[in-house]
Amino acid sequence: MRTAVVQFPGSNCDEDAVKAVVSVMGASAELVWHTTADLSAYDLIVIPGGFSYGDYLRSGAIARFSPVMAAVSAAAARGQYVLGICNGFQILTEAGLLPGALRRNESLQYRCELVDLKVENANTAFSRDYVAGETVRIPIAHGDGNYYVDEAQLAGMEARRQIVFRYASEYNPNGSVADIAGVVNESGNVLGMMPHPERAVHALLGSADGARVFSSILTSWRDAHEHVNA
Amino acid sequence: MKYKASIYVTLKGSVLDPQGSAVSKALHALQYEAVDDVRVGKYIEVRLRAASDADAGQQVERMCEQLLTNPVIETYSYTLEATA
Amino acid sequence: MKYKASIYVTLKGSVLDPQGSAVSKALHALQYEAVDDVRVGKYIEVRLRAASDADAGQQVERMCEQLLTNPVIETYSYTLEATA
Amino acid sequence: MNTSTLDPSAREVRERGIYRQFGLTDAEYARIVELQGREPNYVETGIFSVMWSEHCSYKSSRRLLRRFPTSGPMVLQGPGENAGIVDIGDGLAVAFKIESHNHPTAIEPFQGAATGVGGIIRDVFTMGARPIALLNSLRFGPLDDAHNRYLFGHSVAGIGGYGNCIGIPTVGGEVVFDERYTHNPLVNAMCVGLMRHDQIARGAASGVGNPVLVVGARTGRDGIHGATFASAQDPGAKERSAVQVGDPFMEKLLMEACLELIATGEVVGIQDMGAAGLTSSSAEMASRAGSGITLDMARVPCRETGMTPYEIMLSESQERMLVVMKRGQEHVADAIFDKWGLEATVVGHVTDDGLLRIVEGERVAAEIPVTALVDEAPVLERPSQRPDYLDALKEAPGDHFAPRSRAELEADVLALLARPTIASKEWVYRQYDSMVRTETFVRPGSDAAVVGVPGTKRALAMTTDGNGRQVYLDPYAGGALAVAEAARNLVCSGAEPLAVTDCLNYGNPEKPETYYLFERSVDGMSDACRALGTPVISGNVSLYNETGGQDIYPTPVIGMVGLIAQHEHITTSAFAVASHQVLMLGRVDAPLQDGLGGSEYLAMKAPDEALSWRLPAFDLTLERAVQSACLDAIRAGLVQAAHDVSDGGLITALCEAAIAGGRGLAIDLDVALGQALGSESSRPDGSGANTRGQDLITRLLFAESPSRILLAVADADVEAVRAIAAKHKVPMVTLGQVLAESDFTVQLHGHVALSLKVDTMETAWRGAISEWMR
Ligand SMILES: Nc1ncnc2c1ncn2[C@@H]1O[C@H](COP(=O)(O)OP(=O)(O)O)[C@@H](O)[C@H]1O
Ligand SMILES: [Mg+2]
Repeated sequence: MRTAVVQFPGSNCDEDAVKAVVSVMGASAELVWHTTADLSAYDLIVIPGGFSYGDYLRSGAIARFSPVMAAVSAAAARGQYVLGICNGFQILTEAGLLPGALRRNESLQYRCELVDLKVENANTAFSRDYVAGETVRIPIAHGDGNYYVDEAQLAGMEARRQIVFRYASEYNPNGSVADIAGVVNESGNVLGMMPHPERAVHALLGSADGARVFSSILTSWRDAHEHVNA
Repeated sequence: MKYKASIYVTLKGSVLDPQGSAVSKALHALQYEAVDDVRVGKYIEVRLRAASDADAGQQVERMCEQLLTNPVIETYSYTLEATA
Repeated sequence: MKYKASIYVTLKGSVLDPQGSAVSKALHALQYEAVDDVRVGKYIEVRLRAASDADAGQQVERMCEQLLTNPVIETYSYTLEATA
Repeated sequence: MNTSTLDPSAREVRERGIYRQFGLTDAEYARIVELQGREPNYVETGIFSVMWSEHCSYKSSRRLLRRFPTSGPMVLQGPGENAGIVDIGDGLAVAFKIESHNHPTAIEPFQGAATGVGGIIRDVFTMGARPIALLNSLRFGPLDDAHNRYLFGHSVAGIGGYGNCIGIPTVGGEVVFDERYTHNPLVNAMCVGLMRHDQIARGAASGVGNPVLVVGARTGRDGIHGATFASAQDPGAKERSAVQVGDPFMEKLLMEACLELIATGEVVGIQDMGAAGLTSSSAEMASRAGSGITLDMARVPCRETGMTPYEIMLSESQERMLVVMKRGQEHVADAIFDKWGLEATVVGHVTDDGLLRIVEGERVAAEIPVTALVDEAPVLERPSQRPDYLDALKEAPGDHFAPRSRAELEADVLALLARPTIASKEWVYRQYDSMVRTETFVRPGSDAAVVGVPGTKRALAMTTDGNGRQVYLDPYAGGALAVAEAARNLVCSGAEPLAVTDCLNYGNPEKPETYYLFERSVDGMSDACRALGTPVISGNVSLYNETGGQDIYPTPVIGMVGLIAQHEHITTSAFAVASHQVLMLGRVDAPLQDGLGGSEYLAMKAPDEALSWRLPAFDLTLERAVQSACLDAIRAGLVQAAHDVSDGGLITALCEAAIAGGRGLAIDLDVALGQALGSESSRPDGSGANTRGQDLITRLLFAESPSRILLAVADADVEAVRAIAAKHKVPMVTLGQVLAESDFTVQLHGHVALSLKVDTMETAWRGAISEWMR
């Protein structure tokens, strides 16, 4: 399985994503610069966290016009896995690959802490190694994580089971609509989440609960592959 | 011709504006009791060259829709001023 | 009387505006070659009650100086509109 | 010598006394004329004025700084460079430094604090080190004042805004609130970087003909005379243009580009442009190499049009670096900076004439011997006088502060925990990304932060500590205590302290009493650094911290880094395992003699008298022994958790340990005192015991006697810890036990003196600052 981690000017969780992929999936991961125009060689594309273009104007607004984003859209259309974490999630919504938008946190403050997440849908390619309804601890670190969709759209997303993670234990750290922490696109191959699974991959980091996002992807990829090979 | 476009970007009416509420609260705490409501948005000043007023307006609208605003949550308005 | 004050806060001319430069660069990358300069600031809409235009203006200026801007790095201007 | 037609002439500089507006004295001006052999022109006067300012020349402090121990077997780079460097074995090294941004923060707290962080990060990557962690040390006036809340809230947001964006975790720090810092906040920022020995870069401009490049942001008219302003007596009234806006995004790109450039081996010297921008960076680089530099102002990329050489040389625009490349290798810089979307521009070259020569095209705008700017900068012998109040301080205060009943005592404990200085700083550090880089093994909230060294089993512990009130009450002991506390925090985390960076924040050094406090506290810090084997490798001085004639407390802040040999040694302050014993290394009975002098409890109960009592006694030998015993016990695998006793005394340390572990504690002071004093002390009988008992418990719980560490140890390991304590000749007592339930009780004289739920204490402690900041 081949993974690309996209680097925009201002990305800062790129190396962390590589480390997590390597340690959890036992596979290699390559950093690709935002000028890359072709991502067809990869099975998984990670859009990492950070402050692409300083998050100036709006988080993700400028990055979505980077040359690499056309390649990301093409990859998503082809069914390759795309995982957007934090700033990556913001970029994917700006690019229209995921519904909704991320606003300033309701507290108007940046928040970095371990939070409890409820796994809402354990049937996606990104969450199959979790148990539906279980609570996991994964850190957040963002100033603009306040997810917004209007009511009609929310109803549709709920019906299509596009909500993968919600903030649990009655603590919503940013004001997100319906406590949404992570969503998947309609075809199920693009996930965006504000919490950082790559920061929770071994006990020394305070939690290993994020590892299963990566292991889920690996399992999904293997399944698909065995299918092809069979 | 040269123009100055003044662009005002605000959250849509239906979208909660926590920054506006915070400023409003702070103003009340400072005894500005006559303040009823505050909304906070962005003010973007773009200086550009254009063939005509219409051309300038078109350019500004295009850049607003493409980059300067996120239509999911924001709206905008602008004024245009010929500067030379 | 009721008023709507539209307040534009920008960084002083000599002060670095990293956000403005980033937006300007992004517009150039999107082929808006006619853009010469961009500055990004805040737009604050305050609805308030006041006895007169002059009173409203005074209130707005006071709140700008006290809370809404830091005169060390920012300047502001505003327009006032009677709404009722 | 030509000058720009717009600038005043050299004669006007003299006749109109323009040099005085720049902060130069008549004597200094006369000395400059002598060194130059003529009257300096306007540009030269400006350059001298910033280079000879307090901020750049350290004229009031240089003599004192020589007293610090600065060498040791691990020191690869001591003070004098952009940051100090210590060896951590295996060809790896850490670079670190702390810096103040107090004055800009007072005027524009968000940007002032943010650019402080930006500056210290540049100091570290300039050395070739990859920044891996940030810390800070903050002082504000009390939160019941709206302006103090504004300064505090915006400073924290600014620190977070910069560090979060650039992707360096902010892992620790401290915050203290006191009247003395009202309108004169302190913001000290520290950065720690990691490197291989062969990556060390330095700030020397050697090699005649080598090109000199300005890289990074364009130069604008920001902060001209910021360096002078930092030393001015009334920052508020001074030139307000001296506040800059930071661009952390630009700095992120600059950092990556510079590290990539240094790794090519084609860099001769590199230095960040901090205070006094191009002026100090070029003069210092030439000075270190004994060379000269010629700079062409016409080639410096400017953000604004029509900038004069004077403005370009004095601009403090952020996110810029000065680089000397090997001749002919300019293209290497071009290619790297182009990838990162940045500019690298050749603006001059290295010469062998020892002159800093500023030209604008053909025209020479300034020409000054580098030695005159750097080596000849004034060094002042400031008069020093012991303040009278020090000799009027009294012995330990008597009974009249003691709470009269158990209910009152419990209320006091909750009130103390809710004092912003004592309360949880979560409101602050949850605004900082403390986890990016995924090496943060102990996040803010314990005694020290712990950050892993990638690819090894080792980790670095780091902390910042200082207590201005203690230094005020006893400058020598207070200085030593700051060093001791920092080391103690590292030891409690399982680390061997390595070295110190210090930020010396004081009032007006022209007052002999202030200068005395400065001098004596430097002596105290120096002796403690010697005793604990932690040399000073870098630091910063901030003077003239006063408002309306009132100085801040003398506030030296110690930043310290230690090495944890193995991940297994990482220890936190969370007493988390029920049935473990609570032990104390050090003297549980010390407060009986020491009393409450200097304590936060006294500041709460008797604010008007709090400064009239002497500090507890401090014994460096005992301190060292306690720390060694603690570290030995941790390394022997005997310690579940460790926490030192500091601000707020024993009760605060116990509460913090209980809250962090989510466990109750049953503390029995009878047993502890019995062990400490032998049989005669425990259980004084019957009548009057109540009053005496209340006084006793007040001292035991709230006194801030130093050199004490709490340990959580499994039953089976207690004797082994006792043996280690005995080996180090350190007293050790059993204080009680960790409980499965959340009851927190303290027993004295056979009675329950205090009983609270851990939840209740936690609410008071955790919620206090957010409550103020709502
Ligand atoms: N300004 C700050 N930034 C980050 N962390 C902080 C800050 N202030 C306090 N902390 C963290 O809160 C915890 C408690 O701080 P403090 O009471 O100063 O500890 P100690 O008394 O052990 O030095 C520490 O982990 C410290 O790093
Ligand atoms: Mg401590």
